[in-house]
Amino acid sequence: MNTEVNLGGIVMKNPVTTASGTFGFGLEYQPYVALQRLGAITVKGTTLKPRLGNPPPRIAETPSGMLNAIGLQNPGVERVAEEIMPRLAGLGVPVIINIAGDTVEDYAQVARRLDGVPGVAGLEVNISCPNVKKGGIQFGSDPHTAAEVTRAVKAATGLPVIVKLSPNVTDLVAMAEAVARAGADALSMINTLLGMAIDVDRRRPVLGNITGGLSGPAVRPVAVRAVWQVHRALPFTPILGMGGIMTARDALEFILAGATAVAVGTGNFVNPLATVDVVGGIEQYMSNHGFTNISELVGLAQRYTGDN
Amino acid sequence: MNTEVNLGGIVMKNPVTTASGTFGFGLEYQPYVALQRLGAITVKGTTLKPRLGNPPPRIAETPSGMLNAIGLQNPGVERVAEEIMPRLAGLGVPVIINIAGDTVEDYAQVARRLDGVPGVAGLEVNISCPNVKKGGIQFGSDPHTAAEVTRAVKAATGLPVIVKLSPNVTDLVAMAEAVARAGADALSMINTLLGMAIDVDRRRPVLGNITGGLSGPAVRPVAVRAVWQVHRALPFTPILGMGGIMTARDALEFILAGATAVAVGTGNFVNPLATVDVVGGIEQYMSNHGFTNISELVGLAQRYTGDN
Amino acid sequence: MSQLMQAEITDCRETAPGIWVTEFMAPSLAQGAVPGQFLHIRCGEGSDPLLRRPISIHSVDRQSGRVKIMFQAVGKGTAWLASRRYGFIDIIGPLGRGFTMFTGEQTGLDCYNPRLVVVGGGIGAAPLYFLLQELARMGCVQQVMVLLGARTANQLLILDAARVLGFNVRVATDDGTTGYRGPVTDLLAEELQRKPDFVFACGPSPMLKPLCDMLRDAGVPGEVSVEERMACGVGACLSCVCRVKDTGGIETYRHVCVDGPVFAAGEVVW
Amino acid sequence: MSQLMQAEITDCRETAPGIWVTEFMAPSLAQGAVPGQFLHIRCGEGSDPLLRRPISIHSVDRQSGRVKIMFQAVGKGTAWLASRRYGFIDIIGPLGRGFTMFTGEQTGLDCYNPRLVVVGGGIGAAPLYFLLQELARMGCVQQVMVLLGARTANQLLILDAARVLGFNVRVATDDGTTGYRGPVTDLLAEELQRKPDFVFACGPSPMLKPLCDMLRDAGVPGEVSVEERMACGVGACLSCVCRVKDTGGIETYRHVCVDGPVFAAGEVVW
Ligand SMILES: Cc1cc2nc3c(=O)[nH]c(=O)nc-3n(C[C@H](O)[C@H](O)[C@H](O)COP(=O)(O)OP(=O)(O)OC[C@H]3O[C@@H](n4cnc5c(N)ncnc54)[C@H](O)[C@@H]3O)c2cc1C
Ligand SMILES: Cc1cc2nc3c(=O)[nH]c(=O)nc-3n(C[C@H](O)[C@H](O)[C@H](O)COP(=O)(O)OP(=O)(O)OC[C@H]3O[C@@H](n4cnc5c(N)ncnc54)[C@H](O)[C@@H]3O)c2cc1C
Ligand SMILES: Cc1cc2nc3c(=O)[nH]c(=O)nc-3n(C[C@H](O)[C@H](O)[C@H](O)COP(=O)(O)O)c2cc1C
Ligand SMILES: Cc1cc2nc3c(=O)[nH]c(=O)nc-3n(C[C@H](O)[C@H](O)[C@H](O)COP(=O)(O)O)c2cc1C
Ligand code: FES
Ligand code: FES
Repeated sequence: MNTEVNLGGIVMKNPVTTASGTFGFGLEYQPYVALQRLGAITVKGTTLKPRLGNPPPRIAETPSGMLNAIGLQNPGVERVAEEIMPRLAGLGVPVIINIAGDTVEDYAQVARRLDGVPGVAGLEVNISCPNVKKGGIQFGSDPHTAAEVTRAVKAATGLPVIVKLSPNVTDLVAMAEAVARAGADALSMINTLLGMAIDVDRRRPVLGNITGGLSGPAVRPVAVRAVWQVHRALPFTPILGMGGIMTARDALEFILAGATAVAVGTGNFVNPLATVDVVGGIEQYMSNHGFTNISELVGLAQRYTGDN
Repeated sequence: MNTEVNLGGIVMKNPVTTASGTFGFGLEYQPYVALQRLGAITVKGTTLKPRLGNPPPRIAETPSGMLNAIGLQNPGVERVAEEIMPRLAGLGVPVIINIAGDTVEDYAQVARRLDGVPGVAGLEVNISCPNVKKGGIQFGSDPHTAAEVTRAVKAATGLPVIVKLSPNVTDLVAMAEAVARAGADALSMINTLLGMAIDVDRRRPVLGNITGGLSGPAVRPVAVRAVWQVHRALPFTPILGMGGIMTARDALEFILAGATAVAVGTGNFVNPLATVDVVGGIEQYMSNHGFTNISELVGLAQRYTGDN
Repeated sequence: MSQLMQAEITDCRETAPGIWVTEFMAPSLAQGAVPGQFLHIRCGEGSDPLLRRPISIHSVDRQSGRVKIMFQAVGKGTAWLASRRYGFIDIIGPLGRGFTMFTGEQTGLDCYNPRLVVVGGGIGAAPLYFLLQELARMGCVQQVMVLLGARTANQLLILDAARVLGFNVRVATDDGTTGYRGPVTDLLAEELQRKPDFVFACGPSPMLKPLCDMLRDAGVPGEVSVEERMACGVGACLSCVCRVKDTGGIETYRHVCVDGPVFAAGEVVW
Repeated sequence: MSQLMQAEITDCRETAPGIWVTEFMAPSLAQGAVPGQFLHIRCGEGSDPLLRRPISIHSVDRQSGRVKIMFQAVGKGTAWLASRRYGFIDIIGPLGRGFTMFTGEQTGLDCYNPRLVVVGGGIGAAPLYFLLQELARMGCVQQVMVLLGARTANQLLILDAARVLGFNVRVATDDGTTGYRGPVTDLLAEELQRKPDFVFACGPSPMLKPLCDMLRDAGVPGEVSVEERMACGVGACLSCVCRVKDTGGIETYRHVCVDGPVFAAGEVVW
C-alpha cells in the first residue's frame, strides 16, 4: 500500500500533518505521539520579530468547537531557525513552517531567513489569521494582495510554498486562483472562521481580543466544502485540507473532496493521538476497500454525478 | 418587567421568534408549543410559484449542527395568502413571512401579493439562501444587488421589511450598510453557512444537492460575531439575531451583542419547547439581574471596553 | 395526538448482537399509537449528537402502559440510546401515518377475511411486531404469512415472538445459517403465486425496491414503511422527502414524517 | 513523566453539595506526581463538550496506586465527569509545575524548619490536600497553619481530612455559618503578623489577588496556584497565559499549563 503524497514538492510518507498553532513545535507532544509516524509536522506561525500575543482569555469552548485569539505569540524567526529547527531536524520528518507578517516585506524576510535551514521542507503562508490586526486579515480577503504576498515569498525562497486561505471570504475560488497563478505550489484550507462568544453573566466578550477564530468539528462542513470547490476549480493544485478533523473518517472526507494531504488541529487537544489514529485509520480504510495508492482517493467523490 | 421590542416596526411582546424554514407555518408545532407565547412566528420561505425543492437526502447531521438543502420547497405565495394566513391570523401573534425569488421582480411581486393580507406583520427578505441556484446566493453576496432587492421590496409593500443577510461574505458590514441605506427596516442574521459532508463509505456527497447550509449550535460564534459587528457599525438598525440558539443564555449572547430580537431555528428540532424556554429564561435572567426593560440589554456587551 | 414527553425507562437489553430493546412507561402511546407509527427520540444531552432519531414503535402493552422500541446501534445516536439503562428518555410521538388498516383511512385492503403477508428484512422487522400484535388481537393469525429475512441467523428478529403469537413464519438468511438461503423476497415470490390480498413490508431499500416491483407485477396491493433522514419529525422542516407518484401518475414529494413512514407500495418512486 | 492514560474509576461520590470526589487507578501518577500538578481530563464522548478539563490532583495513595480528584460541577464538562461512576476516564498527566518545595527547583523557601501557612479558598482547597499529605509525610505538621475559606459551612472542603492528618486549621465563611465571618485573607493577615517563612495558596482570583498584595507588603514569600482556560494542557497551543513580572521586573506572559499552575506569589501580575 502506498500512502506517500507530494504536496507541491513536499514529499510526505503519508498524507497527515499537524495544523499550525495546534501542535507547538512538535516537541511538546513528543511524550505522547510517535512523531516519526507523521507525514509532516507543521509548526506555529512564525514572524520576523518575537511576539507576545493577545491578552487572556485567549480561548473559549463553543459547541463542538473552540475560539482562539492567541495573536501569533511566537519567538521570532531567528530563534526558530537557530534554536528550534536543530532539534526538529533530527526527527526525520519534514517540517513545514507557517509564516506570517504585517507587510509583504515581512513575509519575504521570514521566508528568506528560513531558506536553507536544515529540516525545513516547506513554508505555509498564513495570509488569513483573523487575530492580528495589522495585515493578516486584509491579505487573506483580497485576491490582489494575496497574490502579491505569494509572489514575494516565492521570490524569497526555493522552498515549496503553501498558501493558507481564509474561509471568511465571499469567493474562495477567486482567492485560490489568484494565489495559484502567483506561484503557490499548494494551497491549505481552511484557517479559522471569525467568531466570538459573550459571557452572559459578566455581559462582555469572553475573549480578551473580543473576536477569535473558530475551529474544531463544528467547522468541518465549511472546510470540506472549501476543499471541494477549490479542487473542482483547480484540479492540479494540491490542497492541504483541515478543519475539524478528529478521526480517519473525517480526514477521508477531505481527501475524497480533493485534498492531497490533511492536517489535524484542534483534534490534537482532545486526543493527542489523533494524528497517528488518522494515519492508521486511512491505511485501514484503504485495505478494507481495496485501494493500493492513496492518490486513487484524492477527489474521488467529485466523480459522482448521479442525481441520487 | 417589559420585554416588548419593536423590530423595525414589528411590535413583539417578547423578543423571540422562529427562524424561517424551521417551524413550518407554525401549525405543525401547535400540539407542542403554546404559540401565543411567541413574540412572532416567522414562516417558511415563500416564492411566487410553488416549488418542489431539492432531491433527498436533504439534511445531514454534523457536529453540533446540521446541513440542509431543502431548496425552498413551498406552496407558493398564492396559497400562503389564501389558505395558510387565514389559519395563522387568528393566533394573535405577529407573522413574519420570509420571501425569496430568482429575480428582483419576483421578490417585488411576492411582497406586493402579501401586502394587506391579514395577520402578516412583516416580511423577511431572504437574499441569502445558499440552496437555490438561480438568484439567492448572488443577491446575498453583492451589496448592489442586495440593495436593489431591498428597494424593490420596500416599494412593493407598506409592511416592515427585514433583510436577511448571509454570513458567506467577506464584508458583512458592507452588506448591512447597503441594505440599510436602501431602506431595510431591520436586518436579520445569520442565514446558514455554506457547507457539505461526504459519505465516506459511498464516496459521494451526502446531500442530494451536494452542498447545503450549516445551522445549529456549531455556527453560533459566527452568528454572534456578525451581530456584534453590524450593531457596532449600525447601532440604530434593529437586528433579528439567529444561529444556533438553543437556550435563553444563547439568546442573551445575541441580545447583549446588539440584537433587538432573536430567532430559534434548528433548536426547535431538538427541543420543540426551545422558543418558549428562551422566553421564560430571558424573563428569569432579567429578574435575577435586576433589569426591568429588555431594551437595557440590547448591545450591552458593546459597552465593555476594558482590557480584561 | 402526538405529545412531547419524558418517559421513564423500565428496561433496556441487547436482544441480538447489536440490537437493543428499550422499554419505557408511556400510557398515552400505549393507548393511542397505531402499528407503523414512530417516535422521535432525543439521543444525547449536549449538542453532539444534535438531532432526534426516528425509531418505530416495536410493541405496546395497553394494560401496563409500557411501550418498547427495538433498534440497531449503528451510529452515535443509537449507541447513546443503548447506553441508557434507567432514567428518562425524551420522546415526541406517536408520529406519522401507520399501516392504514388500523388508521380508519381508505386502504387497498377492502376484502372480507383477507389473506395477508407480512415481510420484514433486518431491523425492519421491529415495527412489524406491533403490527402482528394488532393482527393477533383482531383474530387474523390464521390468514397471515410472516416472512422474515436477515443477514445471518442471530440477526433474525421477532421470530420467536411471532411464533408465540401463533403466526406462521418462514425465514430467509443471506448466508443460509437458518431457513432459506437468499433474499426474503424470494419467499415472497412464492407467496405471491397464491395471490394474497395484501402485503405489509418494512426493511432496507434494497429489499423494498424489488418488493414494490413484485407487488406491481403480481397486481397485489400492499404498504411499505420507508426511511429518510429527519430533522423535525413533525412536518415543519421539509427534509424527509420521498418521491411518490400520485393517483394521476404525477411525481411529487411526500414527507416521510407526516405522509409516511407507511406508503402504498405502488406510490413510492424508487 | 506525563502520560496519556485510560484510568479505571474506583469510586465517585458527592462530598459536599455540588462537590465531587472521583478516585481512579493510576499508579504512575501516584508515584510520580507532585502537589500542585494537574490532570487534563476528557469530559465527554462526542464533540460537545470538546476540550479536556484541567483538574488538580487532590490526593494520591502510593501503596494502592489510587489517585483522587475533587471538583465542583460548574458546567457541562464537570457535570459529565460527576456522572461517571465506573468505567474509564481519559487522562493526561501529571502536568504543570507543582509547588516548588517538592520539585527540587530553587524556591523562596530555603530556611531550616520553616513555618508555613496554607491558604485555601472554596474549591481551591482541592489540590492543597495533596500538599498537606506531603507535608505530613515530611513530618512538618507542627509548623503548618492551615486556613480554609468558603462561602458557607457545608462548602468548607478538606477540613476534617486536614485535622485527621494532625494539622492546625482555622476556618472562615462568608456567611459566618462556621468559624470567622469574612474572607479567609483576614485570617491570613493575622498569621502574617507572626512572620511565617512561606505561604501556599490556591483559590479564586478575588482571593489570590489581595493575598499576593498582602504577601508583598509583609515581605513573606509564597506560591499561588492560578487558573486559566486551557486547550492542549502541554504547552503547544499558547492559550493559557498568565501575565507575570520576571526577575528584571519586565512583564511578559507565562503559560499556566507548563510554567504553572503554581507561580511565585510576587511574580503574578493581577
Ligand atoms: C420512520 C423511521 C423509523 C425507524 N425505525 C427504526 C427502528 O425501529 N429501529 C431502528 O433500529 N432503526 C429505525 N430507523 C432508523 C434509525 O432512525 C437510524 O438507524 C438512526 O437514526 C441512526 O442514528 P445514529 O445516530 O445511530 O446513526 P448516524 O449514522 O450517526 O446518524 C446520523 C444522522 O443520519 C440519520 N440516519 C442515519 N440512518 C438513518 C436511517 N436509516 N433512517 C433515517 N435517518 C437515518 C440519523 O437520524 C442522524 O440524523 C427508523 C427510521 C425512520 C425514518
Ligand atoms: C490548573 C487547573 C487546576 C484546576 N483544578 C481544579 C480542581 O481541582 N477542582 C475543580 O473543581 N476545578 C479545578 N479547576 C477548574 C476547572 O478546570 C473548571 O471548573 C472546569 O474546566 C469547568 O469545566 P465545565 O465544563 O464544567 O465548565 P464550563 O464553564 O462549561 O467550561 C467551559 C470552558 O471553560 C473552561 N473553564 C471554565 N472554568 C474554568 C476555570 N476555572 N479554569 C480553567 N478553565 C475553565 C473549561 O475548561 C472549558 O474549556 C482547575 C483549573 C485549572 C486551570
Ligand atoms: C490555538 C490555535 C492556534 C492557531 N494558530 C495558527 C497559526 O499560528 N497559524 C495558522 O496559519 N493557523 C493557526 N491556527 C489555525 C489552524 O492551523 C487550523 O487552520 C484551524 O484550527 C482549523 O483546523 P482544526 O479545526 O483542525 O483546528 C490555529 C488554530 C488554533 C486552534
Ligand atoms: C431546515 C431548514 C430550512 C431553512 N429554510 C429557510 C428558508 O426558507 N428561508 C430562510 O431565510 N432561511 C431558512 N433557513 C435558515 C434559518 O432560518 C436560520 O437562518 C439558520 O438555520 C440559522 O439558525 P439556527 O442555527 O437557529 O437554525 C433554514 C434552516 C433550516 C435548518
Ligand atoms: S422531518 Fe421535518 S418535515 Fe419530515
Ligand atoms: S493549554 Fe496549551 S499552552 Fe497551555
